[in-house]
Amino acid sequence: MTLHLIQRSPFTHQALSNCLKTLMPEDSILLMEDGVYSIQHPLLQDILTPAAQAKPTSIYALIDDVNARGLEAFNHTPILNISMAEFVEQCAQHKHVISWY
Amino acid sequence: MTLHLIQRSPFTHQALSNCLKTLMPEDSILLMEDGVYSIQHPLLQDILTPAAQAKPTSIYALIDDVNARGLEAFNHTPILNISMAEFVEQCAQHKHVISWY
Amino acid sequence: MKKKILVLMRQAPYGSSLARDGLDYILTSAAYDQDITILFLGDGVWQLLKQQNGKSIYAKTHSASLEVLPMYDIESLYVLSDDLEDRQLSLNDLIPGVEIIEKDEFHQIMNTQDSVIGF
Amino acid sequence: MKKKILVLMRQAPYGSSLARDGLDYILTSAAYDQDITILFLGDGVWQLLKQQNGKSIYAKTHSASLEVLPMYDIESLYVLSDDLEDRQLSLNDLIPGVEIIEKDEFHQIMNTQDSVIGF
Amino acid sequence: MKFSLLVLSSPYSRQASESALRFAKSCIDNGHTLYRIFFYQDGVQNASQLQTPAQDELNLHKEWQSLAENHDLDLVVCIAAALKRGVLNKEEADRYDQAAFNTDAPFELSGLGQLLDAQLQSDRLITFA
Amino acid sequence: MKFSLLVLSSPYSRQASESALRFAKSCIDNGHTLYRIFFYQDGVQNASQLQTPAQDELNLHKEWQSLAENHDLDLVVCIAAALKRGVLNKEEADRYDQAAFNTDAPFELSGLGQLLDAQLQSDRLITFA
Repeated sequence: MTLHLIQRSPFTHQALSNCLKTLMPEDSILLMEDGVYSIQHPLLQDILTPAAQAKPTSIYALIDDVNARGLEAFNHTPILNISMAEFVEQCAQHKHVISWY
Repeated sequence: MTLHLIQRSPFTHQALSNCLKTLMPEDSILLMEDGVYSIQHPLLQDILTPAAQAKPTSIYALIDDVNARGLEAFNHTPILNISMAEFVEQCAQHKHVISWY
Repeated sequence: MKKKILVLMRQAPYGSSLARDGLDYILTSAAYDQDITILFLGDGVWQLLKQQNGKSIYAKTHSASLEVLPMYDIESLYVLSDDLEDRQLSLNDLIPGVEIIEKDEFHQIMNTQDSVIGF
Repeated sequence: MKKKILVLMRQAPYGSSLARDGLDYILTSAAYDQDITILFLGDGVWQLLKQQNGKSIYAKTHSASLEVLPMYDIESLYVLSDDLEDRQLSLNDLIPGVEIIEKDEFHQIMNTQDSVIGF
Repeated sequence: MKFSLLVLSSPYSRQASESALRFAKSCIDNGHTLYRIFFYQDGVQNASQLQTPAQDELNLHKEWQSLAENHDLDLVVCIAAALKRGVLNKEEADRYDQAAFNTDAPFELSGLGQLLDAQLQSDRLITFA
Repeated sequence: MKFSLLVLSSPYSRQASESALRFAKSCIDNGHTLYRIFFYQDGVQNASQLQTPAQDELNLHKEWQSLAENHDLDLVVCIAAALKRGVLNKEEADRYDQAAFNTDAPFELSGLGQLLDAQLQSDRLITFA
């Protein structure tokens, strides 16, 4: 229902942590700007384990931000690299969009 | 030898956490701006226990920032509330001053 | 057009202007007769602390500014119990009119909103 | 006047300009013939990651900018092993010329500095 | 679909303004409508026409300006946030007796009601901070 | 003792500029020397004379200006950081063909060498971010 935009590094800011505290089952997460460093953070990795939830949260990463930072080789399924156009579409497909910074 | 200025809330930023990772035995910590919220954070409280270290780290809080935020009643020994003039003196008395933000 | 708007207030006051900026948005929206609910989330709960006094740091006292909210018919002020506990706070430490909720109650609130904005 | 200066580089590149601003300070100080040591601390270690390419986000590639450091005789680039471990990184993931140190080695470095500045 | 954007950070200091610009271009390229771009807090600095970046750097003011002119965009700057931060158009500079101004059309100074309006009139409001 | 200050955040958005101002006043009151105040990153916005805050708000530009004039302070703004963010004096506005300028003495635009010099000449450099 809600698309959460993570705009800060989880190693420096609590943006991801605060987002996860209120995450609802149908929500999705999009990593952008320094938020893409989340792919190396245990908080995000924990919610990716199949046991973590019945319906897994969809997690996207903005590919331009991933590539700029040299994280291409680190990203892995089920985190989906998406383009800016797909980011726009994801915003359109979710009822609410919340930025975390 | 070093005075560490904590300028961010430890509930939002890793400024305090990063500072503590490199803290040396003779160092002091000064809480200022949103850093004064550290007095309610376990990371700071942990280093205040007598068992935590042989020579306890001196911890100061800028009283104007404490009072502005309504934290007067929360502050407790051994955290010492100090004035701006005493802040200046502490900077003078430490060889290095590092800001964490 | 009256909509149900949830405002997430996530910043501590004074250190950054965002707490004040969020409040200005809220007061404007209330003046235009919107149905506002506020969740003070994370460090946003510090905005609600009693005994604030911004004078010593050249600032307006934020908690005093929040006291006008009932005059704008904004009476839905929430905090999550986890956020209070993390900060070793209780309801007594906060200005009056705030309600503590759990995560599932937050989800019920979210589901009824037309729009959400975060500061 | 030549001094031993330790620069703490603590910010990830691209999201904020501070990584770039810190580097500009370093290059200026080196041009004035100061003895510079750099510790990439916390999210600062991301500055050292290989394979960066800022083009897609209108930015200069930060790791490429760091490659000029040896030309300025800056060869003391350090990271703390804990910071790498926290980010699941190894020395192979970083550009060449970086040395991993432990906390006590950092303390030895600190003790020899005339001045410390952090970005 | 109708989008509005809220920009909160100053250009050249954080990536947010550039992300918002790229998002705006992508909205247009993909056939969506941009109802308004609202600049608030440090985001108001996007409107300064005195920005003088190096040759090889993006000029955010010029980018917004040309995007607005090519696609008839509504760029609104929060007037209270702008005034205190020194972002003024001619009208405000005259009103407050300032010797110069540093913003002009297509950027328009207006109140927070324009942010609320954008939220009410658009399907989505996306924040870049 | 000789102090210098480094200010990195924009006024009205973060508390850093006000903290630096209060620290500077306290230095002077307590008989210390302020060698230089250096404005970098978003801190360069402290130098904008177009700041027009509300009546009951502090005007940071005016505060720095009057402190500098009363105590002969050296206020230096990083020129590269200032230009891209739209903080220009008359000389730079002319050089880059900009229609207006928004800073003037006692603020001086200069290079990062002035930050290094402050660090070398002072006993302490204190950063406000």
